[in-house]
Amino acid sequence: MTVTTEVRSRRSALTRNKLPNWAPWAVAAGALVVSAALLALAGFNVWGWAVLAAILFVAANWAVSFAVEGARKAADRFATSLMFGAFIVALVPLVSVIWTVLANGIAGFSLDFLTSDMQGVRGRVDNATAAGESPLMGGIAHALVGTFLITLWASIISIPIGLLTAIYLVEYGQGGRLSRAITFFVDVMTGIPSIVAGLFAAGLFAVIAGPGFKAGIVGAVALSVLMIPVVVRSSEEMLKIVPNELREAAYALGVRKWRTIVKVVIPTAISGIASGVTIAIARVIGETAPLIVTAGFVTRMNANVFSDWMASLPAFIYYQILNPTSPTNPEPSTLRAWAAALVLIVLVMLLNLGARLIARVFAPKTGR
Amino acid sequence: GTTSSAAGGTSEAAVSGTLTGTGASSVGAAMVAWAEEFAAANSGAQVNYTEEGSGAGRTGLIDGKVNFAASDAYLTDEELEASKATCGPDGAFDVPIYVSPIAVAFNLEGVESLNLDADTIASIFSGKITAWNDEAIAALNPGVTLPDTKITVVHRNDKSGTTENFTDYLSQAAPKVWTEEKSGDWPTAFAAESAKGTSGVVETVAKTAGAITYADASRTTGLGIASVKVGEEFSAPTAEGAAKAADTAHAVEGRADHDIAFDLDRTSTEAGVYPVSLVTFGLFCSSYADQETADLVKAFGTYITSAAGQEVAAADAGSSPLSAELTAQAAEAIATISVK
Amino acid sequence: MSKRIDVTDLNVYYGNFLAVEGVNISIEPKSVTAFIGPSGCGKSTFLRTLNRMHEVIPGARVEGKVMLDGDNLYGSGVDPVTVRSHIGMVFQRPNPFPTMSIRDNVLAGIKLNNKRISKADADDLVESSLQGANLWNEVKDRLDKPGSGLSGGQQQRLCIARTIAVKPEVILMDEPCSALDPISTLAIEDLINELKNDYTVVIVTHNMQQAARVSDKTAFFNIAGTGKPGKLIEYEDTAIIFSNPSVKATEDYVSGRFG
Amino acid sequence: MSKRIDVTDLNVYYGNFLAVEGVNISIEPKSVTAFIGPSGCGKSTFLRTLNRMHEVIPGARVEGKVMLDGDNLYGSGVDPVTVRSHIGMVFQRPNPFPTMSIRDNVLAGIKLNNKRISKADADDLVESSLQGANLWNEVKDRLDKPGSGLSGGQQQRLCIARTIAVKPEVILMDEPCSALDPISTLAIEDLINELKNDYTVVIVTHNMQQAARVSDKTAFFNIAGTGKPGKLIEYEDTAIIFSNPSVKATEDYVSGRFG
Amino acid sequence: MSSNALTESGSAGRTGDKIFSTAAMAAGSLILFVLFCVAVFLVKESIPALTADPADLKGGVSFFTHIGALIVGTLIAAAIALLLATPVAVGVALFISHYAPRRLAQSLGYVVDLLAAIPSVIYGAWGITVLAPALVPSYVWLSENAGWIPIFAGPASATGKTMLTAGIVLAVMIMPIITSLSREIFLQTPKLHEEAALALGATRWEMVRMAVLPFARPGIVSAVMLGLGRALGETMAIALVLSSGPMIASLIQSGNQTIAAEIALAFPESSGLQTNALFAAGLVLFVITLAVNMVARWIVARHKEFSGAN
Ligand SMILES: Nc1ncnc2c1ncn2[C@@H]1O[C@H](COP(=O)(O)OP(=O)(O)OP(=O)(O)O)[C@@H](O)[C@H]1O
Ligand SMILES: Nc1ncnc2c1ncn2[C@@H]1O[C@H](COP(=O)(O)OP(=O)(O)OP(=O)(O)O)[C@@H](O)[C@H]1O
Ligand SMILES: [Mg+2]
Ligand SMILES: [Mg+2]
Ligand SMILES: O=P([O-])([O-])[O-]
Repeated sequence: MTVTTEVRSRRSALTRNKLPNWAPWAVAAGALVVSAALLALAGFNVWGWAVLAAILFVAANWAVSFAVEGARKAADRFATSLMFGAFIVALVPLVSVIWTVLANGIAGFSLDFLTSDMQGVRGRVDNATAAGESPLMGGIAHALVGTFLITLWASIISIPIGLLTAIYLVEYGQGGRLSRAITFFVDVMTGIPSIVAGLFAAGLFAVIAGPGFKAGIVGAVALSVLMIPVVVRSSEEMLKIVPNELREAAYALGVRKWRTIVKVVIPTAISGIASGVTIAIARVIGETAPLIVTAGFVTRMNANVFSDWMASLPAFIYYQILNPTSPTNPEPSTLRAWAAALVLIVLVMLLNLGARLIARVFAPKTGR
Repeated sequence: GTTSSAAGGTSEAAVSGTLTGTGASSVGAAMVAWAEEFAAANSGAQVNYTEEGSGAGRTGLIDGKVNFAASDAYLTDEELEASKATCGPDGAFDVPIYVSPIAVAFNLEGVESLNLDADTIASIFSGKITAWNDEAIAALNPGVTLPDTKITVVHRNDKSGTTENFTDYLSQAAPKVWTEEKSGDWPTAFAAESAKGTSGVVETVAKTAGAITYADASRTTGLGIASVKVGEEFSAPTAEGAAKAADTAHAVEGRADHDIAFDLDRTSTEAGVYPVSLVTFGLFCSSYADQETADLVKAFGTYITSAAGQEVAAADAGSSPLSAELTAQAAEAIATISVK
Repeated sequence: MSKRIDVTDLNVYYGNFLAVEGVNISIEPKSVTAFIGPSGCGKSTFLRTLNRMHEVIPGARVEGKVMLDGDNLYGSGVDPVTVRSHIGMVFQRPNPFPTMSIRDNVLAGIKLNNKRISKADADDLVESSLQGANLWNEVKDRLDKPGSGLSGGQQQRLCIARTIAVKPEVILMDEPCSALDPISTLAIEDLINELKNDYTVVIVTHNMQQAARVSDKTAFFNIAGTGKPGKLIEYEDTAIIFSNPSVKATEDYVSGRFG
Repeated sequence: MSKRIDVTDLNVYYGNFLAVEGVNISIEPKSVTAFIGPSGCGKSTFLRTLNRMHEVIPGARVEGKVMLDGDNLYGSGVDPVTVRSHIGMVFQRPNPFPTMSIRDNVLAGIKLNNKRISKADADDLVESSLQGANLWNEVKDRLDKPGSGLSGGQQQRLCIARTIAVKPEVILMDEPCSALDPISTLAIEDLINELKNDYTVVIVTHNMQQAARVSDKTAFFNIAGTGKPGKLIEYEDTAIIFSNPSVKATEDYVSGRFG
Repeated sequence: MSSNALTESGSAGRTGDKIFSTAAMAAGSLILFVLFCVAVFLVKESIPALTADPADLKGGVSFFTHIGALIVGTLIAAAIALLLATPVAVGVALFISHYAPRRLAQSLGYVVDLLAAIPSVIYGAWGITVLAPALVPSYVWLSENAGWIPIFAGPASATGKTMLTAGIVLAVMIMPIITSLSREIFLQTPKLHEEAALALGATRWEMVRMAVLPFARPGIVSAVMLGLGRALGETMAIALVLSSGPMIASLIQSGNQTIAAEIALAFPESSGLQTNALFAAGLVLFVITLAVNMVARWIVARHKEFSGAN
């Protein structure tokens, strides 16, 4: 029924102006060698080598491709190198920070550290630890609980408000005056320094609950001020890119607008919203200053956000670094601070994972 | 934690309730130990303290946000006046609770101690002396081999009680060189490298060869320490020297009897005094709204200024215990606290 | 179940652009009406005004009256949601819900409105609707797979099934068969014929044979030139439109090479 | 400019699902080939393998050979970008770039290779391409407006204009006229006839009259049942397919009510 | 026509819509209200400083003289952070959405999000202990080889705690914010448009430029604005990392200060009028954010007609 053409041995017209697959590797090897040689003249150092080789590689890769494959392909290769480069550049601080935290904190990490608070831990205790007479005492149970509860409450306040506002902006506002005002001021809100947010929340509760009222909930309100704009902005962007035809499809079925939003629009955008919320939480979970002026700081466990002072992980880290329990022997405090930082990072990591799972359940389905 | 029978000092029965305080970070470590001891001796009593800074402490007490405060500077006259709204007609008052020497600390390979006088210190910190082998330093330190390392001055970038005390010393003891007034902010004219908090400056000095800073002496372990010329001798930053500086201070004029506000004598020539010291005052109201709070404040205030309390602070936080005389004065002052 | 639609002096705007002008038309219950006309003449636009979908587009608005059995769709106090639950619509471009399975897509009108329905009833409804849209055989084994993995024609039929599942009184279809092969087209036309027994059906079509085959009455829209509004030129029994139209433009259009 | 395409033993998969199986076909240069067949039989899928658009879908893959003038599209070292710049495509669903003006939409492909095209040349090209797609008159006054404010049919013609503007050697069209009215359809068919003088054209269509009118050869695809792969049933001169097909299924299909 | 078949049945089901839209509007209004309260709070607290006799304020200069340098410092820090973070963040987002192998992409996104999880105190500590010392040699090199450019004028800081270092730390902090939002938007680019570009023979990069970036442009702007807000308002990292001081052009010497860091550094030990002056600084920051955002919104609004999705 059909005629198959014989396979010719000449070079295919489709591959004529194409570099072989091994070309980038050869260029990379060349870049490494040349940059090593150049640096050998000026004094060798590994970072310099990596940076120089990377620059050489990107340039040479572009040049070779330009000569053989033409400007477009060269631009494509150049862009690809830049994307990979960007990612590697982003990894450098990440790896460095994580490594710093791990290297400094892992020694302080133990089950005890997670389950005990700082009651009874004072200068002489740390002095004994520093002298090698006792193991590292104290832990972060109280701060972990504090951070968890305060962040939870901040989320309980911010996520509905933020999401509803985003919904208002995208679905109801329609460029009206109110929606433009909100859009604009939400941006302004992102620039409020955290300490100002803390002082504002403290001032607010001074009016409501009397001067000097400090509790987890005050901290949660302060964090909400910081968190809401991130939730609004990211959700708004994600809702905006939900195709209108999906809304129209639902409307045409006689579905109410709010149900359309809840059951069609939000599920379609959920993965982005979840990412945004995670980022918002991550943004505030590490805040120190606003919590100290709103929730106070204590060494013992308190699980009631509505009364009494509460510790939090970042405040714990901050004080352990800046004002060690034993001024003469700060090492145990430093160790606790880094270990606490490690725990905080793991906490956000788990949160991130949770958000992704939620997103996956609702996200648009693909495939057969 | 360990308990001390002396905690809660006074003969009265154990008190209970929650006491809140805020203020200077210098007393942070001591406060942790005091709160522990106090709670152990008075079951049902607990003390919350945040290190929000001296200014926040003074404002907090005046605004009635806390029961007591700690501050590296005593209340000003205006603040005293303002405090009458919350603290009753006699207003608030100051009691020294924590004394510590400020060490001039440096990082110079092979040199663990140096002798410096006020003018030289001022010249170094104002940038007039830029190398370690400067003649002025060498003259004060015969027999010490000084490298020609560049001096990197490191000061606080946050507003700080330590800075205020240190610049107070320089402006009084070396007025010719140090032409700026005392201030909690490092004078812009002499700006150099800076870092946040005592840990910040100590850390930066520890990492930078040739660096020098000033910091609470309890925090400078591992760095080279300067002895300061007082009269004809050189004083090292010791507990005794600081305590003695507090003893020889001038009382602030025009204050009530129970207000133990004083200014250290920075130009003292008395042997054994270490004039570059820092005093943190406890700030209390002269009257409180209810008996329970008044009792609680009294008990806690008495305890921390007692010999036992001062010992605890010395052991846990490395401070200099108040002299017996000051302790007694403090006890008397705190005893005047009443209910509105 | 079926209702009549009377349109009086309808002008349709996109912002300031008048897209369709001065339409007067009466659509009989239990009949099939076809809209024909060149591309861009405003068929889709006008169709969307019949169930107030037009106003969903920002800046879009309508002047005039559309009466559904004597009730003005655009009367004050009228809830567009109520209108749309009476008047269903199939769009020109298939738009299944990407987050839902094929089954849920069919049940969307019910589930999204939180109406309770037993599993058995739901199964029956899914099957009958998909049968009606001639899609059942192709998807019965993968009802739980997402609707986005279907071919273009399958997606369009899924959208038809979704619309008939809610049993509206009037069904508007914007070129329902344009993406369909002859077999599915036949099935849809059969479906339209069946629907007409109970419902009022309006379809937009480019296929004049289709219009001739399925509709009782035909409306011809035309546009004088670019930037001008579309207008209803002639509205008559289908037989007349295709055999003996009274307007010259209609005759030209329907007697084009593609009869 | 025109090239021939030879397909050997092509299997097309979506993940593990074999959508099209064992296709062998030779498409002559300077000819028009039509693909017909029921919905879901894999016409679009197969068409997309001819310019390596298929692999854009996650998990999608191909086995077998597609030779363009003797060069295997799927040979190692072949850059799909090169393939696609030789073989253009119009999709089943119109997809103009919403962020570009109508003019920029038409020039999108050209600007890739020829960044510094003179304004005059660009204007000429825009006009001729839009003329070719029978859209010029409707949009000549709003070339700087976004392409998304067009009617469905206008969008489709815009996409056709965009594709012919780059003058590829082979043009694949997936139901290019399904959203078009008869007038535009006629214009597009004329265009196809013209294109055939220089290019190889492959179209997918549901409209058998259209296949009969424009194509030289016709390929009939069919599917045995749901979940089964689509297959090429018969490939012959169009005249033969429509008058005297050798396979029974072809005959059944083309002699359906919609001839 | 007071009531008909269409109005009657409508009223009941409408309450849901009413409640929802009211809730949405209330939420939006609440935000405005909170912000209004914040503004009132700031104004109220700052009035004494704005009207005060310069002699009573820091350095004996009027508030406005004092704040000038801080404004410049704040803008420098934010500009460095944005200039460094935006290209990298968008690059990373594109890498994850369109370049990385599909299977890896998810985990890679996760990895970058981790950067957001690190508390600012830790960034500060990392900045002083790791980054600043590591940068000292580069600063020395810059001052020796590019010292004629004012921003690289020597002598380079011995501690590395300079504006450039602080800006880099800020960039690292805001990068995950920009990346995360941009990535989600890139992922939502309609396949139809990507395919349209590819079918025209576009390379991957050309496809990104034709279909992805235009679609995501407003989203990227929003993401950058979020990052900018963070950069403008960040306190702890700058307070810890920057060896602050008077205004100076060189970015590799110690000096400069940002408003937010100044507030955090001075607030604890301040009282009375000094505190008011800090609130006034907060108010100024508020106004700066307002102005910067106005410019950004204006730029976005200019291209509204061609906006992405619908
Ligand atoms: N969203 C919109 N904004 C502005 N103008 C629009 C919009 N949609 C359509 N138009 C314009 O309104 C007119 C009528 O468009 P409509 O979609 O109703 O045409 P149609 O008759 O359905 O055409 P087709 O048969 O091609 O689908 C056209 O000129 C079109 O460009
Ligand atoms: N993205 C996809 N993922 C999985 N399966 C798909 C996908 N697209 C299409 N299919 C399946 O592949 C088969 C062939 O689909 P294709 O779109 O090629 O059909 P078609 O012949 O073009 O039909 P139509 O005429 O309706 O457009 C169908 O069973 C369809 O469900
Ligand atoms: Mg239409
Ligand atoms: Mg198809
Ligand atoms: O005790 P400080 O105020 O110097 O931190």
